[in-house]
Amino acid sequence: MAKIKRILVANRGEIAVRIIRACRDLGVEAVAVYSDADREALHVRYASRAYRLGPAPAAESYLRIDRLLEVAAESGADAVHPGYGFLAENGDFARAVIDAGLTFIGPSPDVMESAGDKNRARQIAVAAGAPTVPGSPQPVEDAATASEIAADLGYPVMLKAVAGGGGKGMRRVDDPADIESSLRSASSEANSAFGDGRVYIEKAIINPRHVEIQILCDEHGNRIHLGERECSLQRRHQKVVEESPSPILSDDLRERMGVAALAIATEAGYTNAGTVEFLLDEKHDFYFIEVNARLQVEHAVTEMVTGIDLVAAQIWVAEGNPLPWKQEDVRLRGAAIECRIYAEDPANGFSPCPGLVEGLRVPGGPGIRDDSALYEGYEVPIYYDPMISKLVAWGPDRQTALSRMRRALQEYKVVGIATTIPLFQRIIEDPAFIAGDFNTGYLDELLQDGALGPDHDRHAEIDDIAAIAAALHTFLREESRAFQIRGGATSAWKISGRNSSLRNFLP
Amino acid sequence: MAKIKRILVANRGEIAVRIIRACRDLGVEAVAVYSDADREALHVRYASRAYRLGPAPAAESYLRIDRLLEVAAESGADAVHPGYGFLAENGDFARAVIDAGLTFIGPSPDVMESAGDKNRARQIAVAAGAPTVPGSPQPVEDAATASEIAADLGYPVMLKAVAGGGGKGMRRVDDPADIESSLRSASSEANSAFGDGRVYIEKAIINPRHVEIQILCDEHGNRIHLGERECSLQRRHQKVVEESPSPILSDDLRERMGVAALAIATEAGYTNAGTVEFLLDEKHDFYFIEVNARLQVEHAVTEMVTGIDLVAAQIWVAEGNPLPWKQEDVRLRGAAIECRIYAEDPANGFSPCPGLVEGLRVPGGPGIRDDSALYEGYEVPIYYDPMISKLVAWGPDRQTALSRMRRALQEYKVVGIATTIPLFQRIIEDPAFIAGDFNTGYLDELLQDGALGPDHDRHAEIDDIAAIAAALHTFLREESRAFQIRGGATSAWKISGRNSSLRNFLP
Amino acid sequence: MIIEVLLDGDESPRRYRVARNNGDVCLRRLGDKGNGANDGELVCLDWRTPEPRVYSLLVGGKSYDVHIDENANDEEALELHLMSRVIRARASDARKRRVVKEDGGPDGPVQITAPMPGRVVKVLAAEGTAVTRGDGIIVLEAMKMENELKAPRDGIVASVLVEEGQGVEGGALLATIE
Amino acid sequence: MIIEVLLDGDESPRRYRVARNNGDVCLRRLGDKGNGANDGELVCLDWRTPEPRVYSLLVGGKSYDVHIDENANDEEALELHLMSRVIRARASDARKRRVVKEDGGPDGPVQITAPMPGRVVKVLAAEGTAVTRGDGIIVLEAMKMENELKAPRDGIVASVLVEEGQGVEGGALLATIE
Repeated sequence: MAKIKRILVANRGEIAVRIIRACRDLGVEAVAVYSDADREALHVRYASRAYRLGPAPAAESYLRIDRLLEVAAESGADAVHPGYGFLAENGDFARAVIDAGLTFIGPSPDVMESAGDKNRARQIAVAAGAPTVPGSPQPVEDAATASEIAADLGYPVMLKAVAGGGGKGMRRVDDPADIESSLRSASSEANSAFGDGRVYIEKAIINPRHVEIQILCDEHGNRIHLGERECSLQRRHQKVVEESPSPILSDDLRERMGVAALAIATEAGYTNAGTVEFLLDEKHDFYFIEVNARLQVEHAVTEMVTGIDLVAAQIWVAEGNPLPWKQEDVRLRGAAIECRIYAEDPANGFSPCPGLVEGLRVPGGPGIRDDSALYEGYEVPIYYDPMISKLVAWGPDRQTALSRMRRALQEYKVVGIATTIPLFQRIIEDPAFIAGDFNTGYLDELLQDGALGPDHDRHAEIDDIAAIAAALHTFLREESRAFQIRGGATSAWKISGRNSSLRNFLP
Repeated sequence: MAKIKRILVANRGEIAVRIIRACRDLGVEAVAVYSDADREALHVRYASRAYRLGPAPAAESYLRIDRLLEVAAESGADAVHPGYGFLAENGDFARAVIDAGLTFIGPSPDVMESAGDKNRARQIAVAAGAPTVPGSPQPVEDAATASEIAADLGYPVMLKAVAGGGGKGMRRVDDPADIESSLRSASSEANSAFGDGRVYIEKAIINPRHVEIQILCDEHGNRIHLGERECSLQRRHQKVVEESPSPILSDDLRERMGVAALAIATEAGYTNAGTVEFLLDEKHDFYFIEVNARLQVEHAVTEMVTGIDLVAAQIWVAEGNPLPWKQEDVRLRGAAIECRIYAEDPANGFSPCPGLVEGLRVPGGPGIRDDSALYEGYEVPIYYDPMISKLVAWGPDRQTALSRMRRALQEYKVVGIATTIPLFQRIIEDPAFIAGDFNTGYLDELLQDGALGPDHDRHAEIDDIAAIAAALHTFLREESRAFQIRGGATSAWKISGRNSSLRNFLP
Repeated sequence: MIIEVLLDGDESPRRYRVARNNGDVCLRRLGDKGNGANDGELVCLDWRTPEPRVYSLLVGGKSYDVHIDENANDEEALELHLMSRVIRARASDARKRRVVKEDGGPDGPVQITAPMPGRVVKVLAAEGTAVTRGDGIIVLEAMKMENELKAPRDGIVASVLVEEGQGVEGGALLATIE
Repeated sequence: MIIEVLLDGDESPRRYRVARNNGDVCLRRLGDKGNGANDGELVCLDWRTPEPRVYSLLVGGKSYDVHIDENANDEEALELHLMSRVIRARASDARKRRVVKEDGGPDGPVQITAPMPGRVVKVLAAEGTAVTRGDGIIVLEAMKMENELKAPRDGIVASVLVEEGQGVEGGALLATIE
């Protein structure tokens, strides 16, 4: 295969910016696409070329395979990177790209579809000898069969939608008496969410951790893994904070999970970058759950500890080149942690907060990486996923990485829209998190306990300063209103402030 | 010695911010100091505590040892970090800090003063068996002696001020006939610059590279080096771009230079972090030039390749702890490069450009670190060194580090003041620089060749777009002036722009 | 000017007398009864606004960077970010606040509005329902997520102006609580 | 409107006819003689100003982020940053420019002013000296550095208003060239 010269980035937001940066680093041209909501977005401005797809709704723009192929042809692109989300795991899209004579930067469409089919993926894992969660690999149709299987597995069990994801159509059943009603409600929910009511049964893993292995495979049969990512911090089955390495994995366990992941990749004929996800139970036994046949949001933590640029590696492999690393070349240095910053208000049920970024101060200094699509003056649109930035901190050890993240979160100022930064500030001070003592239920429990509520961990000094600042702010607002100072309140306040450069304590 | 709890950072700007970040990462309180020009500076805002020193001029604020000690006492600091510049290499200051019962984060005052005395430092290097530039270790008084020494060394020779630095009182002499006049003028220049007209003679090293070794020594006799920094890119003897590793050092040469640097450190009884500077000639023979007894501006490139936080290490060692690393633990990964961004206009003879930062977009993504003191709304004061940011790029190899730096420079937008970013954009595209083929004369030659002039490397596409953008800008300004649109021209332009979301080519 | 500040989670407001003093802004915390007894120390603040909505305060040698957001619909409702904490508060000119109260201000009817364009997925509380603060009133789907709009205080749902399945604009009035 | 743009390093200006066309801004490059012959293609620009002084342009499918700084003392003197290059240019409304010229504009006297507060270290060209563009006129020390202020065009030094060693304010008039 020939060297890739021009890549159409079939995505938007921070991941499009991430891929465009890799293109620039490699001297490859990047072609951006945009909806009408994204004309001023950073990915349009940082790309070499940019083409409009259509109106703002994703169905009329970022999900339109026909328009993407038209743009690929018009722009002279020779490859397509799908990012994550949108069409990243859509076999039809990958196939259409390949049929148009272009390189699809990802696994083959067939492998992608196998990975996307829970049953098929499970069969591959079993064939590869990887441990899977005990349970039926087939959908169950009736309550009697379900009862029988559940009794064999032993309660608690999980009901899961065959077509599912994101927690929809998922039920944990603790009591045999509930199996029939749970099956009915899970199937009904799955049907309305995915148009496919089929459900299967697995043994419930108690208090599991979510640990995944990053793999990288070329088209010549070379496969390596890049260690694990600990992704147990989830809110409603969505990852929120990820880190590498996991605070609890031994070298031996990492090795065994890596070997299992690569065996699955071999069995599947996997190429390019991918992730094999596992649950880890309290005894540190691990169970395969699924393969993500694409780049993942949390890829940056792996990049920080391995020094390997995963997007550059994806492009390299897609060109047909052999991997330049053997397994023994992959060395983990230090620890990295990522916070997914969303335009959501954690104090208000995580409701999305699109809008204008009126002020922005980005953290910097040692160990900090900000993968964002923000700039001052950017308007976060209402149409898409509200993730606006991935903040990553690296340190020579986990404790330093956490300290640096704490510092960076404090430096980060996004004015004009609410973000989930306060959530991370809370998490990063939680003793259980600091100790690495958590599982996939940890965060939902923390939030239920009012972790972000007004009564959490009151601090007299902070309260005093907050009250003084609120009084000052209110005084200045009322004063400027009274004076009707020309030129806006802010500049008048600034002038007022300049008069008080000496701190005095008057009687 | 006890654990340090509260550090007074006796500096300002980006290095004060850098040290405060290290304090936060370590859970140590940072006390900032500020002059009247710096009340709103980032180092004041990021510190736990902040105290005013005095009026804006450094002599009345950052150089006032008495005020610094008062603030140290008032704030309850138990240690002082001097940063670089100001009092960082002032033995009296270090001594005063220690006499006040505080920990000085740096080498002992005596060692600092030995390092600062060129003659003494040279004697130490000779005693340590390190190669020095051939020449007289003593000042020469009369022309006859000078002629004799120069003839022995062989021309060309360098005359250097004993008290000197920054190129003042320095003369290269190629012809024996010029020795007398050069001695007179060098001595006179040295006298007016430093109040000390003493001059000594060295053999001139032809087309040298400037390569320095970072060392780290504890108080228990343990000493390691952290590899080299290539600092040959200098404008008028001031470093501008630094990288690690040097593009031309072999492992063997690195080892030999490291051993020489540590021998000097041992001879000097050096503690804490320091830098041993060498010249490297065309045959790759190296010659000791001086020891910098402090943290250096370019320390971040070493941090990126070794993973070691030098400021944290300084604090650790200052507490009396033994170094946690042995030499074999220091492994260089990849390559890092730093650009020192100044508020100077490279198109206008590098004249300083203080003023208001009206807009700021900081680069991000893989491998980028920004150590800056900027924020949108910050006013760069006229009173101090105009360095405002150190931009660092890391990559798994030098080529990738350079690509990432090129990308980051393009992303970096500082609106309102001129910066030296265009200079770096020029350097990073220069074939000799990319090939690693340069010496300390390279940059001055490049600038003499009109590297930043209007005729450099014209590019039809860029010219076309520039002309169109200039025409658009002028049209919009004149139009808005004609319409007298309320609310300011910019917002009116923005509205106009939104009407033209489709690109049309009309007849 | 007397400023009352009620921190979220506190029982009663803090009261400050704030005034200019030769250009400085100085404040004194008042006793709860406002009769001058139990008054705090007079503090003249060293403050700047280096960035929009950000105050740099130096108090007793300590440096604080405080970012204050006002609620777009209610300037007295503040969200303060400092020292990695978020503090919500209500702050008002005490005299002004009394006037508002008489007009039927904060204790009067409360409107539930759509924070952004979306679709009403569910109405959780019909007209006439008694609700307590924090109860869900309406579920709105926007940005691919369901958002539960909650009662900001105890009361009775006086009106529900939308139906399930209905699309609404950002800012649209959805329900009122009295 | 006819806009003339002279890129630094070019011999002669480029000329554009720029106009609104149904809200769009469209432009056409004119031949050097401005008689309509040799005119370029009409281009309706897809442009935005996402940040102050930054234009996002899409031209022929290509994306350009152009940051334009105006000289504080001379709005026609532009510095354009794009694609890692800096291009200096003069751009003006052609009609307006002719008027200015008759008034003794760009070709008239030029003032050398202090870009910031500092101290005059050296006067390099005395009154009456013939200078060519780029010749040093005055050396100003500020921010610990010496800065050579240069002649912006050929001419004669008509006046020097400062002496060596004198301190000056930012913006102070130091010399004129005619």
